[in-house]
Amino acid sequence: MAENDRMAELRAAVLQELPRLDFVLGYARGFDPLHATPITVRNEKDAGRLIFDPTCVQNLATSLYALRGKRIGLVVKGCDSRSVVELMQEKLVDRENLVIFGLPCDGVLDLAKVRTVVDIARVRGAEFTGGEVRLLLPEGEKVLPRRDVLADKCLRCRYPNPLVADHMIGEKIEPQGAEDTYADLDGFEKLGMQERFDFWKRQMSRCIRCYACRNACPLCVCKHVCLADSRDPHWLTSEATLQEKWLFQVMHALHLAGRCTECGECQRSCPMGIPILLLKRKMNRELKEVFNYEAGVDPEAVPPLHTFQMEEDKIKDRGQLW
Amino acid sequence: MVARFLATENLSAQAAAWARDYRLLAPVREGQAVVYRPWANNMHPFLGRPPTASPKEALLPQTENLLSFTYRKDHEDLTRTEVFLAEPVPSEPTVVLGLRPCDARGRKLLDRVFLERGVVDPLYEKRRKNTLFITVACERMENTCFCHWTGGGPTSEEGSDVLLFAVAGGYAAKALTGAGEKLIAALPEAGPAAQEELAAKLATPAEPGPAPDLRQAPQRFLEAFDDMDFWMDESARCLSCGVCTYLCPTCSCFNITDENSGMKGKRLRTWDTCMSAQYTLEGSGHNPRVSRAHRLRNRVGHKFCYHPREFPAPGGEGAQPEFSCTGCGRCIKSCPVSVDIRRIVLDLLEKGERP
Amino acid sequence: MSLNPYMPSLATIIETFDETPDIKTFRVVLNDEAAMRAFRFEPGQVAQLSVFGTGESTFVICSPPTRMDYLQFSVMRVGELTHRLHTLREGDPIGLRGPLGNHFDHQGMKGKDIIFVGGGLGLAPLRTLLLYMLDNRADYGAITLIYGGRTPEHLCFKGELAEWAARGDMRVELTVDNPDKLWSHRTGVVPAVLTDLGVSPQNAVAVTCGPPIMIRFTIQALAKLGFTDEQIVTTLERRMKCGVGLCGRCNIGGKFVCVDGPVFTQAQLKELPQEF
Amino acid sequence: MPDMGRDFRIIGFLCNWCSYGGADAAGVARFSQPTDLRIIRVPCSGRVDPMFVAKALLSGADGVLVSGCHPRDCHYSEGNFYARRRLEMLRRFLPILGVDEGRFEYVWVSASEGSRWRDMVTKFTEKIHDLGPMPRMMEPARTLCSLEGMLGQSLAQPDMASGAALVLPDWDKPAGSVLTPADIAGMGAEPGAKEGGNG
Repeated sequence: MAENDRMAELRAAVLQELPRLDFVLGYARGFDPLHATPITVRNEKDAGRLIFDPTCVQNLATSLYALRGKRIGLVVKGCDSRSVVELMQEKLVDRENLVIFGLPCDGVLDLAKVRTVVDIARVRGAEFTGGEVRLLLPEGEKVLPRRDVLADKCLRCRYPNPLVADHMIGEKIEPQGAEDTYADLDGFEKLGMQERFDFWKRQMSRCIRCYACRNACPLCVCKHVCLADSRDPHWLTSEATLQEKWLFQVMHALHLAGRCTECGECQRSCPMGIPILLLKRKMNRELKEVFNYEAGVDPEAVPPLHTFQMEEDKIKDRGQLW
Repeated sequence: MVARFLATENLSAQAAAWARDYRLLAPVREGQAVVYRPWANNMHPFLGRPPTASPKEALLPQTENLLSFTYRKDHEDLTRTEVFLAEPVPSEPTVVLGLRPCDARGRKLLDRVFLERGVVDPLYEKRRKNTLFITVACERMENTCFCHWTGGGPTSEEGSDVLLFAVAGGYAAKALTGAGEKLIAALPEAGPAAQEELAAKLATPAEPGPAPDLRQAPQRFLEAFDDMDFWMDESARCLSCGVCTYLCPTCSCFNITDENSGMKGKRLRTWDTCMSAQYTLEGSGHNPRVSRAHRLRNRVGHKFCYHPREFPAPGGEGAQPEFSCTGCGRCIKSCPVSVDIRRIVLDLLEKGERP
Repeated sequence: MSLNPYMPSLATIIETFDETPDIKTFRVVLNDEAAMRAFRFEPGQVAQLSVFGTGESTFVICSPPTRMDYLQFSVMRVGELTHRLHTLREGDPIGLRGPLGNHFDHQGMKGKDIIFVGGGLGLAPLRTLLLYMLDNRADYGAITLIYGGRTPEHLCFKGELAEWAARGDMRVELTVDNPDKLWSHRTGVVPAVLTDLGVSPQNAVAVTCGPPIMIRFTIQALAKLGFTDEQIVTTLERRMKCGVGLCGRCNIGGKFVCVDGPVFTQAQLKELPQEF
Repeated sequence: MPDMGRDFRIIGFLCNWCSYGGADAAGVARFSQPTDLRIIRVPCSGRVDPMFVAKALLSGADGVLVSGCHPRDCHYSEGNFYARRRLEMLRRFLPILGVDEGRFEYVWVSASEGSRWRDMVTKFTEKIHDLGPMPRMMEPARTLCSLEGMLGQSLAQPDMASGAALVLPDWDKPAGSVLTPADIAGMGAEPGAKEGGNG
């Protein structure tokens, strides 16, 4: 029931704000019980379609920059709010044209994980209660421990409550995750250099250059004037070779240095399942170590690569090393 | 025609045998994806799920060489150059294993573009003649599948050379063309049990369920063409990425670009996507499809209006038209934001019925 | 010649000259003399010019099929390829693929009065038809050219404009938005001149080409003068790549500008989904 | 100068005001230096986009050396301060790509430090020779890497990463059967995937 109350509260808040807005971006049920899809809410009927549950994986802040100039409302989870904060830090969003409906979130599904235990195409219904995910299949109900199918980012989530919101809908949630241990990175870095290189070679050989990773990224604001598509300068050729595919991923990671909030949309959007978030996590780990900085947490903070100190605490003078 | 039998444990060996005579593209599992790979030793073909991408790559590679050029300086006058052109090398005979009936039907729709509409594309034509499809019939529909909406079905034979049906212990292989027959000639005949199972499967094919009447779709699309609010709402979630078009078995748009280094270079044909703003961006800066709404409208329109209005309905006048969509559902399944082209088409039909 | 429709014929630039600060004219011949002699096209057809290493782009062949010493193209410097093209000189090699697309229905225009309405580089496709008609002058009725540009400097084919005006068998009306001190012709936009002249639709065809905004107002002005949609002919522009109806991008509804166009009557355009 | 065998390809991005002058000074003084380095002059080390380095390394260079004015000596006052932060992050980032961080270095050399420049170039070149040629994307993979158990669960490929049991609606196997990582290894180049796991 509490869930119904929360949706009622969200709808009421949306309807209250709608007269001042062009529309509200929220979630509705997608083509099956495990998929949500973003919708534009313009009226009461649309508002009736709003949902919020662990299938609401998309980061709606991705549309913010393209919708600049419009007055819109945005439904955000804790992690999504970090993208909004980062956009505010970079002055890429007009806060006064934006009404944020913040929903504390206790984790979203990673369908890749669900897929390893059930064939998601056969799921007829899904219910999310406490620590469980109950899936209705033709042969009966299948109950999964929630932690087993949550996205990795949720397992280490320290910001379940939106950091900016005009309407906070529902009870705040205690963060589950402790400090990020980067166990995945540690695991990967046990590999030698050549093995790592070969790992990426194999992964990137699946890439189809659809640029879903780029277009799903809330901070890739260049979109169709991206350097990847530019003929002058000609960073990338149009050949579908590993070289070009790989250089794009490197470019994406470098252009997100100090900006990426690890919403994970790049990796989630990849139709070929290439683990590209790892690259961004590496950069973030190093940024944390050198600058004790985390992107998208403080709207007033200056991103570390936009500034400098005359004497850097943690950067050694390379010339003296050898 | 006698059905042949391919035992599961012989699948790799048989694939290796095909790979001796052809370039074999076989589906393998890699992480969450099932991808076509050129055959290599120790590969395990995986036929358990439809491959993540369509087999279009076999007929229309993501990039291919249209021509090569070389500049040569005139030694008498170094400001003068001459240019020499070379044609691309012809394609090698290819077998694609493990595609689905919807993918095989895609071949027919690609033929429409590259062979039948006007100018014949010689590169496609050569590949088309050189490529054989060993298709796996579907046992069941996924919730993104809608092949039966667009004239196909889980066991549709259109476009395939060999159709494999899962039976106990392996596959019953049915040749559909002469070339397909040669491919499976070395396989043993299916035993009585397998024959029986195949007969039963053919007699009672997987029931895809009812399909909506899409005969009005082209007309409804044109009626809704100028309703930008409708398209804006349908496309607001769209990221303008290329997932839908690159995975699609029928999307065939391409770009042509020159890549050169020094005095040499290539003119390449590369898959392009109508979802990208650059697709129609003119040199002057004018763009006839400036928003996501315009671009999504074009994709839906091409598949459900422009193509069916250009080609006759297979069932004759008044029958369901031929859509440029085989209902494989990849654009739905892999869309990061779950844009559902079925929903858009149904919305068009519903919209048309409202007074 | 290759059967590969993507394979250009090698050609050489034999002459270039500036029309305006950003428009240059190129005269081109095919390297293969026999192919050049055998080259046939109709007024209004286009060709793809290649600068190998940069790319390919579509331009109307603005010389008429009645004058085959060379093929002429007038190119405005806007994008990557046209920038590169503008750096080329006499003797430089290029590629040429064509003729492509449809053409003006000059047969159907026989015996009629022809009104050409052009703006800026929009005169290029009109020029090929105009010259064709002048070379077959007896076949056509009265010919009028109404041509405008931003300033006198921005008018193309200036030398020819004077020649045509001096001919006794056609009428030339020039106009600019911003005249200079030496300007002796009209001032104002092209559609206004059209209305001023009160051109009669009686047994006439209007052929118009220019910037999209000019075309739009010209068509409105023509309609007011009583021209039917079938009497108004225009040409369209789209981003094109293959030029043979395969690559997909230049579609307007089910029509491809590169094969079904670039020449359309207003009646045909009205049949298409409105996506310009 | 030691003989280091064949030349490698090393790209140097040198700022116009200090390091290019330093390299010039080394040349004028006729110091003997390795010949692997190809110098590209940039207005300031702050001009060096980390992508320059990445593109060079991925397109054929075996090493990249960036050199600018000493901190506080930048001709544009602040360029090298920004460069320092960017290049340091790049240096720390490269290993995740499988590129040894030793292949990239950034140093500060003034116009008067000809002999220091010579030392830098010599040491860096020796280091690149020690590392050998940079691996190339276009070459076939050199290692057979077992992915099983090596990666955390987090790579959105739980089946690959943890070797966890994978139940698939799979006709290759009877319903409900378990697919092992060996089934998944897929590409021919990966016979190293171990059997079993916790499946």
